[in-house]
Amino acid sequence: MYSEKVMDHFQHPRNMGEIEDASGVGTVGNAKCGDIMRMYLDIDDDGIIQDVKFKTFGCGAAVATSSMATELVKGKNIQEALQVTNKAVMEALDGLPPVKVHCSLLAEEAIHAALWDYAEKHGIKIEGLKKPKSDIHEGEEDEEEEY
Amino acid sequence: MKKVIYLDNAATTRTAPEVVDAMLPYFTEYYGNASTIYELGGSSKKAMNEARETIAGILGAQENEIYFTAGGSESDNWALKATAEAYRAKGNHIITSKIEHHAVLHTCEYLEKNGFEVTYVDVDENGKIKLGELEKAIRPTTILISVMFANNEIGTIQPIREIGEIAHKHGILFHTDAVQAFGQLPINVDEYHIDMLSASGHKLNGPKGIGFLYIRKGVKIRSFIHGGAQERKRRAGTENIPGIVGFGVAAKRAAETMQERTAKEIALRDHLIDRVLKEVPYTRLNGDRTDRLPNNANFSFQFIEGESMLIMLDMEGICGSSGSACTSGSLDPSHVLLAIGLPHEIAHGSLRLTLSEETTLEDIDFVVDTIKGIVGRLRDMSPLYEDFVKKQAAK
Amino acid sequence: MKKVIYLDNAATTRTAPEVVDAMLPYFTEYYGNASTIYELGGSSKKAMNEARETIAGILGAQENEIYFTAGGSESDNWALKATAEAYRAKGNHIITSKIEHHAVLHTCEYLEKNGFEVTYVDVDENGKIKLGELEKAIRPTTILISVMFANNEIGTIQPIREIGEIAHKHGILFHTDAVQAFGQLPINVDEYHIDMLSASGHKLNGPKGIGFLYIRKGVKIRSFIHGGAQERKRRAGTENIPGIVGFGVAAKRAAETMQERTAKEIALRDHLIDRVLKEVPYTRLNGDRTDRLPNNANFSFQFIEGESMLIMLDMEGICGSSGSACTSGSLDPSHVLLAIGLPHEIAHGSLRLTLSEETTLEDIDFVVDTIKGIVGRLRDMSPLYEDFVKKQAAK
Ligand SMILES: Cc1ncc(COP(=O)(O)O)c(C=O)c1O
Ligand SMILES: Cc1ncc(COP(=O)(O)O)c(C=O)c1O
Ligand code: FES
Ligand code: FES
Repeated sequence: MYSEKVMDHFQHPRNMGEIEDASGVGTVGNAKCGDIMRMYLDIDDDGIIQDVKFKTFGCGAAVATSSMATELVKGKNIQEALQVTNKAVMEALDGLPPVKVHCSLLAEEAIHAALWDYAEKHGIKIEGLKKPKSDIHEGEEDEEEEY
Repeated sequence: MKKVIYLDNAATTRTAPEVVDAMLPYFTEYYGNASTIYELGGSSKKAMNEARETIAGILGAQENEIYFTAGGSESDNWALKATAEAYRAKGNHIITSKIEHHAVLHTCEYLEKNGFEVTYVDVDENGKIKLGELEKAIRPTTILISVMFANNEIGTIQPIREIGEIAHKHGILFHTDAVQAFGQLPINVDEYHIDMLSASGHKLNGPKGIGFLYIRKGVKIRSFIHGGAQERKRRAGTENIPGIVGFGVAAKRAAETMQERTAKEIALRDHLIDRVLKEVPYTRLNGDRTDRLPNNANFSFQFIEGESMLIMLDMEGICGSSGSACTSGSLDPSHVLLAIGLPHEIAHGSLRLTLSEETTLEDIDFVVDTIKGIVGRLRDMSPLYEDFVKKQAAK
Repeated sequence: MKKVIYLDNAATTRTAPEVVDAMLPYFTEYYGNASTIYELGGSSKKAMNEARETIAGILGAQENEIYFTAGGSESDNWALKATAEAYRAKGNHIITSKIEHHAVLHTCEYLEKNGFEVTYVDVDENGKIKLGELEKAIRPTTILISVMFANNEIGTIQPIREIGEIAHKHGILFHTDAVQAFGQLPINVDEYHIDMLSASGHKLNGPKGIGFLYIRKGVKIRSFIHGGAQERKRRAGTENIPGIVGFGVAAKRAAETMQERTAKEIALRDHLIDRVLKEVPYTRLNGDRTDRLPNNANFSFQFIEGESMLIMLDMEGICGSSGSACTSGSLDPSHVLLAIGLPHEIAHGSLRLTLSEETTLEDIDFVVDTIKGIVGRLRDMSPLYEDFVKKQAAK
């Protein structure tokens, strides 16, 4: 069902854990399936993401997308991190089954939530970042057409 | 190849080698159509009637009350839709439970869209139907009560005899989905006041794609699949002779070994349940502790999610299943686990393990040890567990 | 054992040994439920998808337009009932032919009892549908045309492309029962403007109890069997993996050998027809002489009755079938033979012989010789023949 890359990230999740006194922490839940993801960011004074960790309560796809998302944002600056969309994460994982597309949104939203938290804590405004919802509803996979 | 420990026998079972052996001649040798008059067809017909007799015997039914179908889902659809149609003049109300299989629930929803009214009776925290509520739900227009014999997820066995008595006291037909129970529990259609009963071959080491509907003589439902005159004109379609023969052999086998086999399964199941509840913290058993299918164990592990657990178990060669939203097509967690009162996030972390006659004590011990490791790893990864631990520490 | 010459391949066929071999591992080894996530289920799913691809490829269809069922009858019931339901808002009129299989005809009768109107279009003396009559039958409320690809009794092949064109010209859905044609004739759903197509495994050396319904993308019929999310939520029930795998292999085999096999069958069939018509007096061929299934021969022998003939043939090891009342459950002679204009007593004396790839020239010659003897003996026994002879003599 899952690609080899997904399975690899599921079996060996990268950057799993917590960061104490993180610069930004974001927790988002997927209203569609009830799964939850938390992202910790450690951002230096130049705005570079020095470290990132995640925790996920969710399916195989949720775990793998969190893991891949952390790899994609690590070492990037904030604007670059904002470009890490769920699509980018999915592509990096060689795709997800259609019913699992919504899972990848958790990763994107969790990054955004952590960045928002960072911005609030530091009293700055990040260009192009909207306040994340705590519940994600979009990302409906291609349902069987309702004939 | 890695050893596989298959603990998903409620989903489907391994077809027993002797069942396959019994089927084989009917593919290439006695392949005749059972409705023909030449000898080649005669062999098919004879084999089919033997299977019918076997199954009728097990249920205390008559041969001509057993109608072969393509499986449990067709049997359920047939029983409900055709009864609804046949008895519409009498009334348009049906009673069922909240924890039925989708083959019953979705059929009921279909009937609701077509002018029928359906009451979905509650179950208690162990998954037992509330008999008082059931009886109160009866109206003058009630034509059918359909309650499953035993639940496929949590294994709870329903008080079928009592339900049958209530139904018949009120002159209402009683259908039971016995897909999980047939071959696992003793069933007698007269003692239990059953008018219709669904079963499926592949749940008892028989082949897939074959089932039956028991219809008590006198119940006036007609065809669901129209066409040829097979199955006493009630179910059209060239008979699946190898499937029927295989189902017959599987049923016979299941009935003959039932006592010994289920005693063994119960002992292993109880060992599994005891060890898991003792050794894995924040865990609950779902379903009734004693009135449960001999081979069923169903746990909820707090703070973790079922699909991840299943994939990790699979990597260790263990096949199980989950009521987690993430594993089903629907994204909603199991309606059964919600009906027994579990909150969403706990329903999410559920694991069903269903044993077979081939399961050993070593298997079970290996499974428990593996579960302990996996649950630990997943909790380390879980933001919910992190919150919980921090809250505990703050106290 | 006496040699058996099996010439009832339109009723059912011998499951090819390589089909059985392909099925075997899915009973005892890869027995997992295809809807699960562990690896054991993955093998099942892969095998199922392969079969689906094969079949879609043969029809020029998409994989996700093939839905597995339990056989031709279920496919026909599904196509008709679910279309009727889904398009009821558009209209309540259905057009079919007088010579459809009972799986279509009895379903139409059922629909008539439920508020639908059905026109049964006539066929000519060769069993071809009258296209002019078909087109004239179309009303603004017509939602479906259902005409079989080729007839199971007399073998006549319908002008499917023309029917499809008429249907689509009027914006009407077109279903064809291709149970006899699939694997015997080249079919392309786009070229023939087919929206739904029924087929059954056991007619092409595949297993019994498995079929499919092709449903063109965009056709909005829903489930017939409600329940689990199998077959893209359109057909519930644990997938019959061995059956599906067997069907896939049989379909592939039938498609690959089609040209050579049917050329051989046509030659033998024509030899059979020529000899019988030449050597047995007062005999007619039923069905179209050229637009007929490669393996079908159907004769009416005047003055004699079909069942007696079948029993005598069986005693010589020959399996055939008859449109005689006495052999069916119904006591009415074949509706197909009546529709092509045969009087009752001639329809009675009909014999259908349907060849397979295993049939040899020696078989055919032996069969013709045997028929000659049997027809002679039965005519000696027949009061109708006596009357006829006396009348002739009186002239
Ligand atoms: C033309 C036709 N349609 C439908 C059917 C029904 O198929 P099945 O018996 O596989 O249900 C048959 C054969 O019995 C047939 O010949
Ligand atoms: C209780 C129950 N009812 C009905 C079914 C449907 O049976 P089948 O999949 O054979 O159609 C199942 C199993 O899937 C079941 O467990
Ligand atoms: S995040 Fe719940 S299904 Fe994947
Ligand atoms: S005389 Fe026996 S059925 Fe015709």
